[in-house]
Amino acid sequence: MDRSAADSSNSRASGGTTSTLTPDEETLAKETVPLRHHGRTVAAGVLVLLVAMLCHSLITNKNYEWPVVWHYLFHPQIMAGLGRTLLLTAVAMSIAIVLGIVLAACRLSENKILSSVAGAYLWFFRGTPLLIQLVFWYNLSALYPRLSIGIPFVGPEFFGAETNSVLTLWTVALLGLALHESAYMAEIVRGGLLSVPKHQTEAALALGMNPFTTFRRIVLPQALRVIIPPTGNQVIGMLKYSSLVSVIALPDLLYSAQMIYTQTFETIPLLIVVSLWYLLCTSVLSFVQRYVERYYGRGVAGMGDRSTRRGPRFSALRKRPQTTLGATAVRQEAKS
Amino acid sequence: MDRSAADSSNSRASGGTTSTLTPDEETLAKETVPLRHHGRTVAAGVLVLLVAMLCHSLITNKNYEWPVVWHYLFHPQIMAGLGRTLLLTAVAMSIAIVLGIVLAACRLSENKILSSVAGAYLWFFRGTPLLIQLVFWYNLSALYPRLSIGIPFVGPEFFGAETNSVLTLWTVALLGLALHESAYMAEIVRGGLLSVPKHQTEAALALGMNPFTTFRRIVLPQALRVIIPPTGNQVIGMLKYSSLVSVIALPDLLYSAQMIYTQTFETIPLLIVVSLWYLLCTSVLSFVQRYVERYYGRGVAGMGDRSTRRGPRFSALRKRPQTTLGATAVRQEAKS
Amino acid sequence: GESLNEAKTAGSVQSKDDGLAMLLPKAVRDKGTITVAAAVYAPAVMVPPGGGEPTGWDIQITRETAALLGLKVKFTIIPFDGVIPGLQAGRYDAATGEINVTDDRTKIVRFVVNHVSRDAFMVKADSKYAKFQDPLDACGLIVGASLGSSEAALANKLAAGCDTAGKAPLTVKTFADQATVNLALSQGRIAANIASGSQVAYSVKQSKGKFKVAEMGFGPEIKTGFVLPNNANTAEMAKAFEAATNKLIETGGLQRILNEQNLGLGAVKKSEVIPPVEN
Amino acid sequence: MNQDQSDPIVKIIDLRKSFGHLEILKSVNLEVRRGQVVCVLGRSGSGKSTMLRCINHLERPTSGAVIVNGEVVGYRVKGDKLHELRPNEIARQRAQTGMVFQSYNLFPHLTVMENLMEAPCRVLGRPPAETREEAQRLLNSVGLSDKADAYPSTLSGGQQQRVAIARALVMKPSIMLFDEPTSALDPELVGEVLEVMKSLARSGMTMIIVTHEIGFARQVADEVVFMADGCVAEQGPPSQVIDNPQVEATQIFLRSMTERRDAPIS
Amino acid sequence: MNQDQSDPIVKIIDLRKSFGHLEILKSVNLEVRRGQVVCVLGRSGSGKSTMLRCINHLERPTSGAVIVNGEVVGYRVKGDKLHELRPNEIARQRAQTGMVFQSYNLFPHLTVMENLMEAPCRVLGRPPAETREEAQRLLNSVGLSDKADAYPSTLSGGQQQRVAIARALVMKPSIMLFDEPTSALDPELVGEVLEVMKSLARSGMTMIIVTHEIGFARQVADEVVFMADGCVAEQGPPSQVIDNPQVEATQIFLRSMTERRDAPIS
Ligand SMILES: Nc1ncnc2c1ncn2[C@@H]1O[C@H](COP(=O)(O)OP(=O)(O)OP(=O)(O)O)[C@@H](O)[C@H]1O
Ligand SMILES: Nc1ncnc2c1ncn2[C@@H]1O[C@H](COP(=O)(O)OP(=O)(O)OP(=O)(O)O)[C@@H](O)[C@H]1O
Ligand SMILES: [Mg+2]
Ligand SMILES: [Mg+2]
Repeated sequence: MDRSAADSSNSRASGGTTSTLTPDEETLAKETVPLRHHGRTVAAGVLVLLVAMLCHSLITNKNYEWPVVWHYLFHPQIMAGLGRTLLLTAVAMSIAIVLGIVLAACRLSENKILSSVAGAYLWFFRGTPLLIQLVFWYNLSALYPRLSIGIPFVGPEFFGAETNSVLTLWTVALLGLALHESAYMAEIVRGGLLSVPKHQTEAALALGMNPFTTFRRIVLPQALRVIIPPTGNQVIGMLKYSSLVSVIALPDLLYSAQMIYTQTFETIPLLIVVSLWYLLCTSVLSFVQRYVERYYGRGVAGMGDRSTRRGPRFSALRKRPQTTLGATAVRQEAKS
Repeated sequence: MDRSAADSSNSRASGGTTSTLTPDEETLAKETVPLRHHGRTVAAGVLVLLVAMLCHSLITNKNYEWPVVWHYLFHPQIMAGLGRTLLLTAVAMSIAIVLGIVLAACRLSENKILSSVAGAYLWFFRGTPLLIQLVFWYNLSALYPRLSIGIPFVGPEFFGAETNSVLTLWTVALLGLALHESAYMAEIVRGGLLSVPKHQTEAALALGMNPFTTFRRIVLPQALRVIIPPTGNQVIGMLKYSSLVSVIALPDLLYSAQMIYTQTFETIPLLIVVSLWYLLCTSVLSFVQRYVERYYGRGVAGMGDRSTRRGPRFSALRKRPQTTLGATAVRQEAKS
Repeated sequence: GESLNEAKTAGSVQSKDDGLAMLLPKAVRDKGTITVAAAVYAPAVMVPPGGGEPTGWDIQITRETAALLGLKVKFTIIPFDGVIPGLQAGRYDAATGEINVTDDRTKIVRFVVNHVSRDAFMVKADSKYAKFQDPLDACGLIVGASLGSSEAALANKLAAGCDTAGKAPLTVKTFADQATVNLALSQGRIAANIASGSQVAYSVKQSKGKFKVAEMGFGPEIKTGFVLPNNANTAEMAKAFEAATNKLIETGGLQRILNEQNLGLGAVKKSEVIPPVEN
Repeated sequence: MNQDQSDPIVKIIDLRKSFGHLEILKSVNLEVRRGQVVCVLGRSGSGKSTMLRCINHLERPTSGAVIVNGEVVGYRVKGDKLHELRPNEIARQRAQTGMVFQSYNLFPHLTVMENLMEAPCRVLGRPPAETREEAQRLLNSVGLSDKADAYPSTLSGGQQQRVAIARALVMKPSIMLFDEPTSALDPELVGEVLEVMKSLARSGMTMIIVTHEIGFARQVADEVVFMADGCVAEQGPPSQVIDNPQVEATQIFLRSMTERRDAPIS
Repeated sequence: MNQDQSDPIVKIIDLRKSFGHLEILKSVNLEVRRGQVVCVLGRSGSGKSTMLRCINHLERPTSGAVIVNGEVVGYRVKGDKLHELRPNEIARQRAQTGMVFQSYNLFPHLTVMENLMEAPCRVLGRPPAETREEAQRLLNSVGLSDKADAYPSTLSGGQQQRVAIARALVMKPSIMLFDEPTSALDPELVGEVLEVMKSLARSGMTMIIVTHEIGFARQVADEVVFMADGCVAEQGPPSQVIDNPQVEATQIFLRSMTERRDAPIS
């Protein structure tokens, strides 16, 4: 049937179509042949070929120097670097998360001063490269040889110390990474808090919960569902960007390898060693991230395509995840 | 009224409360005094003091060497570096966006091979530090001295060239930045495409649009609303992380400054110069980002707190933003 | 720094020696230009703040040697730790910049020696150290060097020496460039820096009295030179540059350059190729 | 209304549809004649929407077929096999059926006029000037003459749904499918949408309407289909299915619908 | 029902509320006696929800006051000024009023039982064992005895709303506020929620219900309040306000509500 017929079909019965209107049921019970997507098939073929070539050359190309890779893979200097990288990532990220929550709270505060100082902080720390920030903190004593706490401008010093004795190498590295990262975390936390519908807060308040309990028991757990995925990405990012601490001569994973290959010139094999470790760490982290995301996504029906229905639909057979520790505690008390 | 009274209020009338039940209307017309938040006020005060101290020391501390900062601020070498940084960011980001869309399409494809090769790509490029990737590309000729196109494993070479003549400094920098970034962009694009409700696709298909038109006219414009904010962040990130190309000696903004202070040892003032330029660029980009976000957010009522109502509410007085170029074109055709 | 503005011999004062030029591989001779990598390492390699061609004594030696062979030089300034990997990757035809001859390096590249230097310590002006007579004198200190330099390796050797001698441990910090080393020293994050004597002299001059030289009494004389990657051309190239360097020495050009830019220090009597070319 | 034309415009033959192992439609057979208004009732989950979506191939049937305007929807009969059509051909078939969804599904990034002009201009290649006139005429007829330049989010639910109807009509479809067009609306806004649908029925449009509005079904339907568990449980004129249902499932359903609201009023 | 107790439990005095320059409530006065069931009708935007939300201080009145159980809600009278209470004191006041929202607002990350136990255990410090028994008893009474460990997203709308009612009741409030409790529900599911509310009314609970269900209001209300434009336009027993409205706004509203659905049925 062509278009002109469709256009006029409201006003007149189109003749002669009756014969095709009832094909015998046999025809319609016949096998159906799905459409083939030739473009996709060809693209996939080319890709498979390329991957095969890559694998082939990985094995046969002598320049990869696999024996050297193997020799350094568990080298104590590399292991020590890996340890430092992991420690840096864990500690700096923890500080950054706490700072980020505080900054997000300030940014969302009704107090204009708090909110704009937090805004300026975010602007500055997101606006300059981490590398520069690290160099800056490391060289703070060039600007301020002595740090002290006292009454500003006039008063006596209550406590003071040499800048360098306060800002040790690790302090600088952690401070630099954490302050920079906290600016990003603040934005993530803020987004998470704003994502919890105001209705939830109202329902909790209406039940007589005070604002703090409401935040801790109702808003935060739900915000975490939104906060966790980007935080996972930040952790992975931190793992990698923490390698910038090499600028202040803290030998993390990458820098340990650089210290070796700048002397032995086995650049490629050592970069492969480092890459393998980074890939392992990021894969493990991604795995943990997915697990944690699932945990915090509990109780949320993820059927995006039916989301505009008025009432949420019975979502059948959702695996019941573990409860929160807090909630479990309540239940156990209840049983005792 | 205490709690026990509240508990039993269903069953008995509590006596003697009638006198307080009707305070004269005069009382209730009295001025209301809002609650004061002392904690916040103190915090704000301390912050203001700290900011004042910081400003004071910025001006009075000789170690900042402001005359040197001023001397280098518009120094031709710094300007050239800034230009290269901007060029790198713009070109690498453009390539990354295009690659990211292709990767996202592959990742979402029903073809298992395409989707898993794309997955492996993302895994690899997100899992290793940019620094390593840059060094790798830079040293690719140590692995493959000659690049050629031909029939793999057996056939003749159709086209071939020295690796180093193909991978010039700029090629390496752009390739490294773009490939790394494309992995992140792919995830962003994927998230954006998935955020458009399936309903929208169905409505377009039901109107007789083919899948391509549906994608281009209905899904993509709506996905952009979700894609743009994180892409803006990526651009800002790229601006800063592009400074890693200094490892392959491409004199971007930071490296240009480093070349100067390696000889003159005026490290701190030159880092300040660089920071100022980065801050300026990121501020401008943030401003542009906010503008573009507003543009793509058109037609979306942003009243999060009333979002669970059945029908969207009349959102009064929304400023009517400019239409898309495409849509405007339709309208102009219609008028002609 | 004002010393940078004293325009050094920017162009070459040598003219082509056809006999020497015939020693070059034909491909190189026909091309007429070589790409040479160098890291900023004042005063051997410096870049004028306004941009333009690099200067420094090792740059000038390279330029004049190449001129004798009829070659033009295109310099590429890169970080020090990228110089030798860059040669390995075939990105450059040669490298220069007070690069020390070490065992690790001679395994993968070939040197044409044109200069000798001594390492020295640099300390703060108010430091109690004036001279390090014995390798164990530095034990207990934090010592800085730049990444990938032979001085970093030397510092590590000293640290190992302190350990075996049961002395207080020597800590080594390696930084990406000399500027960062100097900054760390000026703030007391490191107690001493090991670098080549000429680099130390230059830094001391730049520091306007903040730093001083502490001589290294035990350090050997270290050969430095023009570096060539190992490939099909290496043998011929090395021979040609050895001959050209010898001519530069004979004509007094080498001493003149060092007089102008390195307080006259470090000239060799005769060039050599390390490792030597067979036949 | 117009029951005089008697050739079936939609014919559903032994339609089955499963999602994974779950069989949602179990052999549905139905004929709709030109100009007929068919209302589909049934409780939530009985497969009403799924059946409607099979009619324009938004769902691919597991077996059986839907024939619209004499063409098998989504397939070409070739030899002894049904070959799936290419996306462009399916799109051409879909352009003949208008569909209105529960959640309006207007395109939020386009104005009302752009919503209406997008498909006719891009799919049918109609001249914009003419389409714009046609669209404005349709907007007038659904009572929204002044909303052409508004964005959907600034409209009430009832207004959005009326735009959605106009958007489907501007394609000049030969049949209109409605999937609970009023159940996402504030009670006050239901009336205005039903009014538009009534006048559409009066104009002779063939319509299949999934709805919970029993009163409306009684008023406009030529035929009422009651679905239960993926089958057509009862079918006939409203006077039979609504007022005198034979099947128990229908009786229970209608009782639950009328009891609550209407008992205390009458 | 229980109209014998005559001391007002809620008293709204000259309540005004503006959002920015928009005055939503313009001097509302209302008294609700203990055990009374008050239904509030009015068209969308007339300020029904805003009034309800002022009763438990979810909105801060612009002027005027709400007195619940003899206490000014949200303020302390001190000298000649009204001092705002601290958050903890407001929370204590709110614990005396239960509220049920249109969109249920169950906590999605907690199971049904956890939803019920959260507030009594944390706010009132009730012993968990006892609370759990009480909560289970309430779940039984709303017909959801087997759903204690389900997550809200696995429940139907009607079930969720019944849980929301139980969650409010477990706090033993002296008054219950309902804001269109059934208007987000599928038509089939409305009945079960109204049934729970009816039995709550029979048990003597004081209730203020904003609703569009006219039939229900007629059945259970002691008093019907019709709001228009931020004022109480008409007030009285259902027999008067619903069946014999005096004010024109009420007449128009009721006509629009009944015409559409009920005419063709009766
Ligand atoms: N894409 C899908 N994947 C899996 N199950 C689906 C899908 N679409 C629908 N279903 C299931 O098929 C059943 C019938 O759905 P359908 O939407 O056709 O019912 P309905 O009669 O329209 O109900 P309602 O009145 O709620 O719209 C439901 O149980 C639903 O969960
Ligand atoms: N937080 C707010 N900020 C600004 N305007 C508001 C706010 N809350 C409500 N309004 C406006 O106040 C008016 C009355 O709202 P309210 O929700 O009280 O009406 P309602 O009678 O409950 O209507 P409905 O039946 O739609 O729920 C509306 O026009 C609404 O847009
Ligand atoms: Mg449906
Ligand atoms: Mg309301």
